[in-house]
Amino acid sequence: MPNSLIKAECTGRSKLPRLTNLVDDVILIAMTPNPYFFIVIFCGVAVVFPLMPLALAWLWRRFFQPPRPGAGKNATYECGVESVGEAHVQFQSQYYLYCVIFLIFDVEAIFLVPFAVAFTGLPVGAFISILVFLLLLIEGLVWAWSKGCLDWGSKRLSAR
Amino acid sequence: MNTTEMLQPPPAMTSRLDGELMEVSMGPQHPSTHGVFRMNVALDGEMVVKLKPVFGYLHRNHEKIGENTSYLGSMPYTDRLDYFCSMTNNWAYALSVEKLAGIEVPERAEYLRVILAELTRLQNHASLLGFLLSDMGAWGTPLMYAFREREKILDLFESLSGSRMMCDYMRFGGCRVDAGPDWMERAKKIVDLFPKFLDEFEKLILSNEIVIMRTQEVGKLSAELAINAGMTGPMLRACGVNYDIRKVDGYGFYPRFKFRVPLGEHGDCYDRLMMRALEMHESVGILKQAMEQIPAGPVMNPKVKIRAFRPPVGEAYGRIEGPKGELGFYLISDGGTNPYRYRVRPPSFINLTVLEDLCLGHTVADVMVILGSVDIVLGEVDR
Amino acid sequence: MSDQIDGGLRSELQRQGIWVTSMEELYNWGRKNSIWPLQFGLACCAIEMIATAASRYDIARFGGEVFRPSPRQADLMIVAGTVTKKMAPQIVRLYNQMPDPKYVISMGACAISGGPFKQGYNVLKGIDRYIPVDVYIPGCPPRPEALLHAFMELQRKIDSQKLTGNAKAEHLDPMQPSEFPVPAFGAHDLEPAANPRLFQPPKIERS
Amino acid sequence: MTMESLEQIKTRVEAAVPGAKIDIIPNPGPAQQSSLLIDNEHAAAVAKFLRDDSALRLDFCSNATGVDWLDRTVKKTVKVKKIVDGEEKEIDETTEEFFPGYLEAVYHLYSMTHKHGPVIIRMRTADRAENARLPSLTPVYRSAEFQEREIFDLYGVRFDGHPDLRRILMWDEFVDYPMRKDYREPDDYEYEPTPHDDVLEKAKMHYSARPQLDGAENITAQS
Repeated sequence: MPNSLIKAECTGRSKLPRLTNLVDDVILIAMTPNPYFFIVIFCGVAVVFPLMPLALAWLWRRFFQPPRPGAGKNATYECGVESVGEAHVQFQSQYYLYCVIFLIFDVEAIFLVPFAVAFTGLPVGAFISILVFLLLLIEGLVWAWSKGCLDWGSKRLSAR
Repeated sequence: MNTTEMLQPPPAMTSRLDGELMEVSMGPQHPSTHGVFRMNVALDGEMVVKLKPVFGYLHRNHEKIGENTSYLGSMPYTDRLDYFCSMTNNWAYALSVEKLAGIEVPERAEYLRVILAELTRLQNHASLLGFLLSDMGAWGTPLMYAFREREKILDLFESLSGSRMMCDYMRFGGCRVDAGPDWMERAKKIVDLFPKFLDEFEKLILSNEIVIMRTQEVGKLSAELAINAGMTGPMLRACGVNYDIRKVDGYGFYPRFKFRVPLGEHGDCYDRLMMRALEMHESVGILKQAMEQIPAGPVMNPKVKIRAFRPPVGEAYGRIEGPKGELGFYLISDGGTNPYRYRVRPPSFINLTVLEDLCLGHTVADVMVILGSVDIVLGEVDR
Repeated sequence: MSDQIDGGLRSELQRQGIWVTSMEELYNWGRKNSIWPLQFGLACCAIEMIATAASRYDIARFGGEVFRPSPRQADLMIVAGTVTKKMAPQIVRLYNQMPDPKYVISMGACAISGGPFKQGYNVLKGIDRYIPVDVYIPGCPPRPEALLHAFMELQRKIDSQKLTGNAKAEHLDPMQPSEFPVPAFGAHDLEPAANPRLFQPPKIERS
Repeated sequence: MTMESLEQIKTRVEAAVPGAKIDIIPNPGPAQQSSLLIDNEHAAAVAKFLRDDSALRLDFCSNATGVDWLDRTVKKTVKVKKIVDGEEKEIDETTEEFFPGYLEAVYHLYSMTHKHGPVIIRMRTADRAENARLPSLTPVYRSAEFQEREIFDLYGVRFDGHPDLRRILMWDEFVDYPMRKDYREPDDYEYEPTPHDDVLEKAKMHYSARPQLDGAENITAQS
């Protein structure tokens, strides 16, 4: 058999004209999974996996062990003693300041991320502007620190 | 503890910005209160503003039972006072009854008492360092090291007195049974191995960054307040006051042994930690000297009656340097077989007098470290 | 193992490579080998309990080394030490706050009947006056081996608990009360002095 | 540093604190630890003197104890020479002397600076009933704070001037004072198969009616 026939036989490709290749590609596409398909499976398993024990527990609760709540059982546990006073008390304003300062620097970090990623390709101007942004915030931190917003515990009690 | 009084903010906190107080009970069932000890804490956020200890959850009426049983009948009860150091409890009780009735103790018995007391001090301080570390968060691991050593010493107690923790070993006028030569061999071997454990333990703890951060400058106690509040033992010596009853009273042949008394400067938790570590070295030194010099001879004063033992009318107060502080027994005898008044001076109960002064201004987590460094055992606190 | 499946049949099947079990065996096997004790020491017996949890007597060989501080995550309460009258309400409250398949080991003579401190005015003569107790360990303090034996005894008891039928385990029976009344502090003694439903001492016939 | 004898201390204290009535209670036992009984009005002043005096410096109150002394009638037989129907004869005549009961607080003071031994001071209450009051030494010795609260809790001695006098060991609703000699415990019944002596008395309250052999109706026993 002439070489071309043998080669065709070996590759198993049909000797039809170019049109059939197009069909193969379509099947391939249909056959080979979409590159992002694994995410769907992943989400499915991520949902089923926790729900399955919860469902088992619900079945167990329903058939074998009915719940028996009681006043004492649901009371708040405080080392064996009845809890006194309220838990939702008004905290000091000091914590609010601390929290606000943390929030500011958290958001600042988010702004730095794109800059850090594209750092190599940026001109000097971008570097200067991010420096201005950073120095402004650091100046704010230094002011807050000197004002004593970040003092804590014994230092604060003694500072009074 | 009436709640309204507890939740009133102290005068220093009057402005509206300071928020309200939250009352938390670090109650009888708590992982690191060394038993059923309760503290009512008023918190301003995380800072301790007020702290009221509540006792009595293990008040087993030791003194009432002491007045209803004979002198010898109370000896096994003393084991259950401070259930970590039963040998030193026995010795304190035997010492005060001997002072009450004027009984001499043969030499070998005194040496045996010193050896057993120092062994008790070793295992008590090792256990305390283990518990203090688990209070700080290193849950369990240092405790395993400490309990491994404690088991060896408990084996010695068990082979000598028959029981691991409740030895009931000493009698008025001596000790119940003599320690044989093989027991002394085993004891010598364990004492020789102990410094190796000490170095390993100190390398683990004393230069540890976290331990230094958590204990230095925490719970500082001034020397004057310590003396006035009746602190004794390692807590007192951590403030720099040189008062060790083994040196002051010189009971039980202690003047014959050469040992130093470690003193601290700052009186904070780290110094108390160091006191226990250094005292363990001194105890090993005493043990070595005592085991060489121990003479042969009787361990029991033959003239003392065991059965119907009636001390003459009178009173006596005997005290020793227990691992936790000055442990004393105050006995009033009316000539009968039962003591008329049987009183225990508990070191850890009185060392807790300054707990509130130590904890003010610290965070909740530091309260646990301070309580751990005071080293309380509830059997002795509540009696 | 429960007797629903005939032993001979079971071993025969196992020889063929088929392993047979029932829901009840699986349920009990799982619970038996991972009992989480509540971290709850009262007195000297607590130190022996810690020594049991330490490396020499090692309760971890039985799956019991996870000592949980909070009753919400514990299913075994080892009452180790003297129960005083001031502490009794707290113990009953802790017992109530534990989730339901819960067991109690009464460790030491003090927890069983007041022990050496029986004549004390502030000592409760035994914790079984207020809460049901599953295993008692005599001794003052009981040696760590005794606590391990009690642990094995409790595992045998869990193993024999039924899942269904009228002899089923208490915690599965909706009729059983899930809580025991917490005693109150009275002027001279706890009120009530004992839980009459639990503590019925035999009356003495006047001879 | 050997401490001066008790008599010297007594004289110096009486000199320093005018009007303080102090007497020495000898301790017959071999321990030879005699004590000073100080009257209640000047107790705080005497304690402050003992603490701040340069020679004594008793700055460490090691132990504060409560003691309960019941009413005692002491019989003394005295040999009295009496002329009985004519001739002189020695007959011993027993005189009964009644001592009223009182509550006592005993303090053991040591010196940490001079390292010398215990000076024991005692204070006695007027009687054991309602005015069992004593001055508190907590302002002078902080270590007496918890121990005085314990004496109040177990003996019922009210300490005037104590910063926070509450019950320390028993629960707050408890009313009686358990360490007193005449305290009766509440009857918490425990089953005794073979009750004997004091347990028998307690068990008697819980006897059930004895079944009548001859069928007579049961005597209603206090079951």
